[in-house]
Amino acid sequence: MTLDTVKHAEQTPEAGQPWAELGLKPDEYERIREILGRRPTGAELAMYSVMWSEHCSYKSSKVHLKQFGEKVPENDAMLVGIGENAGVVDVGQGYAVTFKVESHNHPSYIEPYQGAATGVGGIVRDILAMGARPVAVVDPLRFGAADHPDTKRVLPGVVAGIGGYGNCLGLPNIGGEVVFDPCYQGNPLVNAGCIGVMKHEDIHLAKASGTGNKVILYGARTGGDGIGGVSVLASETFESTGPAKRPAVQVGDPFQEKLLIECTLEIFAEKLVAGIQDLGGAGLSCATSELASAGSGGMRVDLDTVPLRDSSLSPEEILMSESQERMCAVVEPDKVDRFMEICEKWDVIATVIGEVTEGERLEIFWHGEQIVDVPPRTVAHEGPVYHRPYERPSWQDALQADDANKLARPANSAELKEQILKLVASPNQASKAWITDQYDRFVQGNTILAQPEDAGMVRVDEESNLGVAMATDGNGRYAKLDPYAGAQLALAESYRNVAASGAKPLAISNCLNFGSPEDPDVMWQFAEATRGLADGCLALGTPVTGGNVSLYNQTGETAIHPTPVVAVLGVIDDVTRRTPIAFKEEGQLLYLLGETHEEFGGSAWSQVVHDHLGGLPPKVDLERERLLAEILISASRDGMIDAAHDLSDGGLIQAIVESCLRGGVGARLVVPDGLSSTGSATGDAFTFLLSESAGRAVVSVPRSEELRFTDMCGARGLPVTRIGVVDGDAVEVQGQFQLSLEELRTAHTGTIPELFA
Amino acid sequence: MARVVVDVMLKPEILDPQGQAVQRALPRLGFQGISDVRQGKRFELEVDGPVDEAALARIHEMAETFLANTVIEDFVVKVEATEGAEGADK
Amino acid sequence: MARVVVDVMLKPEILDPQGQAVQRALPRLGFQGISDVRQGKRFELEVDGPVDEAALARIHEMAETFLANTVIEDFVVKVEATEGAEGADK
Amino acid sequence: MTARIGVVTFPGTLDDRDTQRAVRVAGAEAVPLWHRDKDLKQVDAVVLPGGFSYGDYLRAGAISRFSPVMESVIDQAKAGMPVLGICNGFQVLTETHLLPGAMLRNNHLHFICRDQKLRVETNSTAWTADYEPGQEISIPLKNIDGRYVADERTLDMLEAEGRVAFRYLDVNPNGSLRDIAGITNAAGNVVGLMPHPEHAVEPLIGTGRTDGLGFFTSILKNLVGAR
Ligand SMILES: Nc1ncnc2c1ncn2[C@@H]1O[C@H](COP(=O)(O)OP(=O)(O)O)[C@@H](O)[C@H]1O
Ligand SMILES: [Mg+2]
Repeated sequence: MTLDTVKHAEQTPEAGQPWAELGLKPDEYERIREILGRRPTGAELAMYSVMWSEHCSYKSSKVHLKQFGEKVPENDAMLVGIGENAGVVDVGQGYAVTFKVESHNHPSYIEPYQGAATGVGGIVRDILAMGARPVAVVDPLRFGAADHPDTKRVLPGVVAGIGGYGNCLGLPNIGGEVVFDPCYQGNPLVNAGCIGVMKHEDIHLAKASGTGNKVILYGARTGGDGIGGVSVLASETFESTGPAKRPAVQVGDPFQEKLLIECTLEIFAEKLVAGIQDLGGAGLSCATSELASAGSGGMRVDLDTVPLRDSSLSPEEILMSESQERMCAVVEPDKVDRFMEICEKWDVIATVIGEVTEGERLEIFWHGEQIVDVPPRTVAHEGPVYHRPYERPSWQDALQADDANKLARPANSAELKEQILKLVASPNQASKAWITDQYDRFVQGNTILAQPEDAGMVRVDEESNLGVAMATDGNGRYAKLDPYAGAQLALAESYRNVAASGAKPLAISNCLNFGSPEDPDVMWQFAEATRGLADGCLALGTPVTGGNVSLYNQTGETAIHPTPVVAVLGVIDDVTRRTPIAFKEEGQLLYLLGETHEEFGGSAWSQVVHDHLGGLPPKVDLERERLLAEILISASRDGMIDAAHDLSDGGLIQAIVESCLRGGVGARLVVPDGLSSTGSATGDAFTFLLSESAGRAVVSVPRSEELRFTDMCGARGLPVTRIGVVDGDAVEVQGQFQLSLEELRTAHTGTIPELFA
Repeated sequence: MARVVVDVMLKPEILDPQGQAVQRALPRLGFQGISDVRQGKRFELEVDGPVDEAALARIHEMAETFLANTVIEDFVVKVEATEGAEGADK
Repeated sequence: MARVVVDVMLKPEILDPQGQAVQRALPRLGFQGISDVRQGKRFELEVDGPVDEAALARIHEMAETFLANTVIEDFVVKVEATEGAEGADK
Repeated sequence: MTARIGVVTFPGTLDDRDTQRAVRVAGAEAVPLWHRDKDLKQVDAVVLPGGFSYGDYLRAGAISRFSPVMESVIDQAKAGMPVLGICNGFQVLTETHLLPGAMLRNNHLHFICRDQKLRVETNSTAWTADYEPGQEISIPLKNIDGRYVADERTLDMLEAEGRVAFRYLDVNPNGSLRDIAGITNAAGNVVGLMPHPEHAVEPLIGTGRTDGLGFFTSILKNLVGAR
């Protein structure tokens, strides 16, 4: 086959090209021809097609994501915003933190272990590329029904993959989620997040500047795996995976990545790079075009110098390969030798593949012949933008009218007790320890809080005890009922979790998992969710620093529940003040913060007891969330509370059970007066224990602090109700029932191992 | 009774970090002249009853659906008579 | 060039939970009649030059000191000519 | 002058910086050692920390064993220098045959991370002098290849010579024979165990207990006392 050079393309303007097979639309192909003033070469076509895919170009989501940059709250913590590999925030004392969440949904369904493993690998490189040492990972996960046979294939593989990769990198796993719902049966969600820490002056950006600077590719050799991975990530079906025979999934090598991390950090420490970019989706196409596009000059790359694992690869394939564990750096010529020495020290292969040039073009050569000559911005940053039609689904009203508050409630105390036992044992509410125990949470020796705490927390500075916390949350059931509110509830919950741990929420990242953007129903969900999230961030004062969109999450015609996942990052000046969830001291008083209303739409109770999804999700009050967070943080700082647990799915009783089991001590609860209790034989107790009203937390207060604490709440106008006392070895609700800790522990911890061990 | 062996190897185009690590270590240990190492899995199955076409077909299916993930792996099924088994087979 | 295969299996007296896990899963997947499964490792070595006695002796030593831990594992070395290799060897 | 304790970094080592911190918390000087250097920089003792050296490819510890630094460590250990292998370090020590037996995949086949209760069976090693024999401690355990195996004769010998240094209590987390969590060589200078004392030296961090500090204070006393 003859090489399709730029010259050849000029001479053969009418040659047929497989643009459609590569996922381009006719008008997109036309636009490429317009940009270039000729037909693209094969290599150019490969680059454009992969960079203009949904996954890389955000062509369907861009118009909505814009709000995150427009509705920016006052917040002086933001150092680097949306548009870079990951956002960066100031956490004080000269430290900066970068964090981000990404999806690896489709590959994890095809090859659960490797799909999930390489998901972790990818997000860690994003964080590394900002100049930071990765210090922790989180993994929000969603699977099909817990008892579905295929879940037995997918979940253990995904969990082993996340652990296998993250553990081998030496990154403590400090949080995440595991949610089961039949809507994820053919389309599990594997989101992975990473946090990195650096000093302000170490922030690095992905740009190529300085004519004559060298472009160095380092890390693993380039192979044929993962070609078409990008297309599968965002393609319309699993079948269209680019060139045949090249598998769509990649195999990760965490050992190589660990070397890459240490090597890169040493390179940063000696200030050897002018710009740096990780290789992820779209491989070299993405890295070279993004570096060149963001920088001031052009770039020339000699593609035949790329070290290969498979010598049969064509230039197009090399450009598209998603081989893992690679990075691309821009280095001043007089620093190249030292750069190479450090790579050699860490057994990392490094090769100069090109240089920054004067012009404004990205030029790629293959054995001296030019195969790419493009304006890099048109590849990387000026891809197509779609205004996809969207419309409130015709079924939305009926869904909301199907009020969960009208479902049959327990007829008596015995039934209430039975339903609660069933709830805490249900797969979504059960302990996830069997899963999280497969993750190293101790490595690096800085872990303050990890699963099953409200937020993960790591120490940043050994001297000052500065720390950061993170929680990730999302509730697809709420979002299905009302995507605007659902996104805000995800934000509120994550924010509340961070505050409950004692840390001050600073900023957020997100991973927006939705169905096909070509379905106006889905597009409406997406539009509503992004609007809700942007408005919510404005109200809470937490800017969006970056994120990720995953579309086409559906099986056939059926989309998953809209699932915006929100990661909130918080900072704590002194980690010794952190608040754990465990009730420990008998005699301490339990207070419920916030107000409880009858809110069962989308609740865990409605799912577990009635297999029902309908009505409206809990009401959102972000002002209240803000106040609650302030109280939780002040109380932790001033030593007024010994434990705090936020209330979310499963309501109060779920939180009480978790805190009791964590501390190994029981609680006696009294149902307060004045809760609404329409038509319930168990009176207020049912709503008290199982409603999922937002903006609430339960705290354990030492008797000596009671007055100070309630005065503070009173003075600031936060409703606070004394609901009981830490005591004994059972959870007792006076006048209703008693459940021994043993009984609860068996129910709560038995479910997941029974299903998957 | 007979033994059937299923060898599962990563497809040639798939990265094999384990094999690579072994290969890179060899020269340091003083072993030269090995240009590539791939590491895979070997399953030894003890089969009750005769290993006839039907049995092999079943094992083939088992390898395809369970022992290997054909997205990334290839496999080979081989019959390996165990001692004393030959007589029993005939 | 030729291929030499080294099969490494846990000694029979050592518990093989991986093999057991496979075996336990088989009936659930509808595969009956497999009375035992052992899982081991297969190394495929591409050898430069002729695979003569000397080469095999070296590979044997490599297997004994490196590829297998003989405290817990047994190994077997086999020559497996690759396509086109036979001619070159002679 | 305080004791100098070397901490080896192999490619893929994870707990080297944590181990250095633990050494410092105990009051000794931590000296980083690099796998390619034979030079042990005149340290008084060496810790082989946890992690996945060489990715744990082939077998945990199998490739690291052949590194230049290990040549010196093996020589010195035979000459009596205290060596502690934690987790991956323990795996390296069995692969070098400084300690008998071998480590295999956990019987449940999963990585396991938990707060693990142990009994310190002997305080007559260089690394356990600060514990009472029979003392129960809790320190983090985290590994996937933590199942200790050896043949019956070896196990009997270890028991008879009092060389089982640590035993799992409450739960045997990985199927290790005779609940063995760690062992020592006959001289008591080389000790290996799967759980991680270096992750239990500061209150608040990890499990919030400091039960692992004794390893590092033991060696410090041992070395400074010997001067
Ligand atoms: N949901 C989102 N909200 C905010 N920013 C987003 C979102 N999705 C993507 N972005 C931003 O768009 C940029 C490109 O995203 P992505 O392609 O995922 O990055 P990368 O190329 O590093 O994988 C990043 O800066 C990312 O933070
Ligand atoms: Mg990136």
